[in-house]
Amino acid sequence: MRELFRRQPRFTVEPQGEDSPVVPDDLWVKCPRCRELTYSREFERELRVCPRCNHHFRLTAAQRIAMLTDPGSFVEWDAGLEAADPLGFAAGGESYPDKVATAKRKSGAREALITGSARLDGRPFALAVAEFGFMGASMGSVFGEKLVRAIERAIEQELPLVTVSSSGGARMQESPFSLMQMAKTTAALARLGEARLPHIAVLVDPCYGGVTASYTTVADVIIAEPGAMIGFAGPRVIEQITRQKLPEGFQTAEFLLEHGMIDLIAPRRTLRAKIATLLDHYALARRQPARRTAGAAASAQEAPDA
Amino acid sequence: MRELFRRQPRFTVEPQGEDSPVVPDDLWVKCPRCRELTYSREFERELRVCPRCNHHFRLTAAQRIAMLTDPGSFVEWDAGLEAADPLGFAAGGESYPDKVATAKRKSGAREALITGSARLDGRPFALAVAEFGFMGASMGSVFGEKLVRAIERAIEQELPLVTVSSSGGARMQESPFSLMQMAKTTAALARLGEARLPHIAVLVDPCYGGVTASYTTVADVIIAEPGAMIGFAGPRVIEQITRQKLPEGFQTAEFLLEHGMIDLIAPRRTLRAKIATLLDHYALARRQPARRTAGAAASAQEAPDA
Amino acid sequence: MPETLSAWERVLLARNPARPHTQDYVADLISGFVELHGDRRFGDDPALLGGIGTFRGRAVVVVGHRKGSNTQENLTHNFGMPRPEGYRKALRLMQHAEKFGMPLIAFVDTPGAEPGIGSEERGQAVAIAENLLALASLRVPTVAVVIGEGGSGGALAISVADRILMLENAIYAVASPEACAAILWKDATKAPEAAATMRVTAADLYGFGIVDEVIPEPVPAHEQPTQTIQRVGDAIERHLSELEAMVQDGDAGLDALLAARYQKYRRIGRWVEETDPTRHPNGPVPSHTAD
Amino acid sequence: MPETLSAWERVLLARNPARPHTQDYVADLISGFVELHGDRRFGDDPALLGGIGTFRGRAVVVVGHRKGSNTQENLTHNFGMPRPEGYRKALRLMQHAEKFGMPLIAFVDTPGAEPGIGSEERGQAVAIAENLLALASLRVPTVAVVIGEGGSGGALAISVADRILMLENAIYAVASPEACAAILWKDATKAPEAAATMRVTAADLYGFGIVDEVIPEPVPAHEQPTQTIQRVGDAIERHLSELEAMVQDGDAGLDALLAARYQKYRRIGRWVEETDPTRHPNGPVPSHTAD
Ligand SMILES: [Zn+2]
Ligand SMILES: [Zn+2]
Repeated sequence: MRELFRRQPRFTVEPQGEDSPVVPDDLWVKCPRCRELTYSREFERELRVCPRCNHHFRLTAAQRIAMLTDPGSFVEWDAGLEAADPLGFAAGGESYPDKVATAKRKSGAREALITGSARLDGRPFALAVAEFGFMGASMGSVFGEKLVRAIERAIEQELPLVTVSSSGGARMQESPFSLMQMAKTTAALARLGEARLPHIAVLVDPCYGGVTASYTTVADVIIAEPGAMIGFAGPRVIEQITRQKLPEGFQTAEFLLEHGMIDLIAPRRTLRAKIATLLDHYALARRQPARRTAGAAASAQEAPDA
Repeated sequence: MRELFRRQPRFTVEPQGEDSPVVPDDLWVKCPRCRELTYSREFERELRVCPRCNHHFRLTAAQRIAMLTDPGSFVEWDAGLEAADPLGFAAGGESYPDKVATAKRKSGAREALITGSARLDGRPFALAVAEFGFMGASMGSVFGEKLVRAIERAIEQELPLVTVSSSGGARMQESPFSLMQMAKTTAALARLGEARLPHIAVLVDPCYGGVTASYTTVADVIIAEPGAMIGFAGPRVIEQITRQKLPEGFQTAEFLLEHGMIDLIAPRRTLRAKIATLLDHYALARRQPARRTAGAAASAQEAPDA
Repeated sequence: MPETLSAWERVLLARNPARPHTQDYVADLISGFVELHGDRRFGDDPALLGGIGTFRGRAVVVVGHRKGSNTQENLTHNFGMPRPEGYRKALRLMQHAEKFGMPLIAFVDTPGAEPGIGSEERGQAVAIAENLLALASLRVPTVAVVIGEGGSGGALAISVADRILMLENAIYAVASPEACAAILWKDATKAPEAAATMRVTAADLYGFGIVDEVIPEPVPAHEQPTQTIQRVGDAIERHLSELEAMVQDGDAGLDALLAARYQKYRRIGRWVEETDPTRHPNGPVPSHTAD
Repeated sequence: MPETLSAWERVLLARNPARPHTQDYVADLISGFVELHGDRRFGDDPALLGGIGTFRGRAVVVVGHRKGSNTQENLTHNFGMPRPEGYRKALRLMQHAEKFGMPLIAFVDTPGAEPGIGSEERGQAVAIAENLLALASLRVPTVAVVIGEGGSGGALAISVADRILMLENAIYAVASPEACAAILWKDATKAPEAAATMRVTAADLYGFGIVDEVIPEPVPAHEQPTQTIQRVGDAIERHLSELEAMVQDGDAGLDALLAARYQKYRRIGRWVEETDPTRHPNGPVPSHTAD
């Protein structure tokens, strides 16, 4: 599986943004936390986790997909959706379309969420991965629409859903539309739940705002990567407003686990196997006699619009 | 309504136990909290609440029933149920049947729960009232069976349920049977809920143990009297085990309200009117179009055993 | 009310402390109101008011953000910013509404969910998310009215509904104009510009198809509180009656109601879509919404 | 195992720290176990273990009290005494079981729910009560096994089930023998007498019709942990298979399962009943149970 990480050319994009590893001569990577150098081949073999201090570097959506799917199995859905400019938004001399164009160029992605179907060691599933490099993976209309379409396809094709989420917050440039994506995506998940298909949410660094307060935290299983920062309000906002010093480790994955907010923390090298195990359990349950055959939930599924 | 309190001869029993008001010459009542004397006629008019400090004296089940029902409307159910001695229990030279006989003589009640149908300013409802004077209203087999029969009759006759609960804890003399009444009564309430009939629970001083951890706290509305002590474990047990000083006001109704555990505190003189208002809302809702006509809940009701 | 009020002027009106608040609507519109407290888990949040009562002949559940009218009251009620226990109280009451077939009326008036250490510790995010999930499939008619500030996820957590109404001078946005200005202009004093740019007014939201009706304020609400409240009551009654007509036949009607609610949110969003990216990789494409 | 063991001797065996605990059963009986943490509200209680995995060919949800095998472990796991967040984690997992049609297996081994200031503040009572309510109508087969101490409401909160099994040397009681002795004899050292009087053993509970099967311990569990665990696994499998057969046809079968579960608890209790109190006010009457 480690080899997969380098094998899919379409999804090998260099990491972008503030967390990008410094690679002095393309052979060594310097860890921003422990300052140790790691030989770049080892760094890739370790799935971009510092072998010294376990710091999990941020990954691009493409790297995530490579890491969690069988080679060549990922079939992208709705790749053609791109941001509109419903508010005619401009700030500081830059229009929203300009900002989107810059984001596309920098990230190599067309929007902040990539969705599709894939296989994990043969197991079929639906996958949605946020691209933090695209405007901080803020949840705009395209993010919401692509996720909802993916959920609807998962229901149609009876696929379990895995989401990998990261977000800096709202897409200010689509203000009310951005806000409503929280309701829209969560409503779609209510239907996934009525169809009794599982949603496994993976939260990776950083995950804040509307994404945390909507589809991710009502998942059936919530997994976080070690050290990931996860919360509703950002730490600087809280510090400014409350004028209190934040507790040690505040909003880390470990803090959330202790406070009962996530199911487990999975180091990156165990994540794929953990998801595979979970998918097996849900697939097995689907064939069991105690599965409700009908009832209120099922009848709602058959409503006129469905 | 205040007059009712004296009018039903069958249910005018003097309060018993540690909270009994001291009545020096049958004309004055001394409040154990503020030490003030109140003329006994005023004391009764105030429904046994100290007009000086608002201390709510404990009432007998008979007094509760008088306070919450229209005169002559209360029809008792299952009055003939009495404790058996399933364990052949004896401790300190006294058998369980001896203890029950003493409790009957002292309290004038045949068991720790009285159930029946009644009217509240004309509104029909089912009522279950604990008698603290009978072995501290511990929940034995009779308590559980009478409550479950009352719930089943409420379902059959489509009556809302009001319970008035007080308890010192488990009926040790029926150890495993006592424990299982928690499950039995709560299971019956699950059916009441499926029938979408409301359960209004009134918690009065003191209310501890199995009663608090079962049917009372899953009520649709939980009302407590001011100053009532309510909890799972008793304060002395907690103090002994944790060796910590208990916070001021710990386990009072006011403490529970602050901690989100009850819906409201109703001073005794407002309780009847508050329940009447709530019953009106639920009765009105029962005729509304949004009432589910069928579904999973209803189909469970029609199961073979029902 | 002159059409010419700027977005920022409306923001200030929406925040006017003399404007009628949830408790005023409850006092005038709900008879026999019984406030129900607590989340049964941790606390009772004074920033979120809830209970049951009768609204024009029907038993209803009401929830709403509770702001104060002066500083002391605002401190008591945390400026209408709920903590997780507030959202969990609301969730409990939503489930109560569903159990007893009582329509849900929500009054929205909050700067947002409280940002704080305790709120994060107790799961502000998941508390909001669970309400969004519950509201999406609550089997009872639901009407939300934005009466003042509709601030972000903290407003949304009680306002996913069959119908969303907005007072003319209410606002609804993904973040406060101040926060938006601080992020985009690095200058919070640019809030007036941000308010205009973010399109936060009732007219904007109605134009986007997010809000179902704008309730006019011929004069600002705080100058005619009684009339405003009655006008809001009339609008709620009209929408509730329509929804009740849909569910007359019980479960089938409720299924249809839920399907319509889903489609209402399903449609929200604007994007550009290449119908066949292999053929037109860079070609011009029309702007879409789903409806 | 000699029939002649006293109730108190069994109490001591039930509490033996070397006795296999929930985590040992999970390790030996559940494959691919994934522990799921947290109540999504306040915390993750180390006194209550839960997760999903495969038990002999079926996906199941497992919950159980988590005791330690030494003092350090016991401090970590609060001696197997859950706090409200533990019961709320269990509730979440029960709902997970129902959603996905996974049978629920519960391992019971607790002195009781934690008595403490924080536990009272966060609603120990309502946390237990909500579980009793949920378990009464959970639409999935449920099997509980008392493997050590079944202490009061803290045990009951995860053990209302279609089938309750008990190891021969496990105990189940409304209060600890020590507490009972302190209340009734005003002398906690009378615990051995109290244990006998309270009828806490598996044989007693089976005789009362409360427990469905006693799983023999030819030698005490801690002397043959592996064999004991397998014997418990065999019993669970047998009961689960029976229950699964009942629900083969989906909803109708689940309705029947729930009806049977209700009757199982409905029957528990012993009382005396005057059939007509007006005619025989003081006459002798037979002892009854409902079945
Ligand atoms: Zn490092
Ligand atoms: Zn007094």
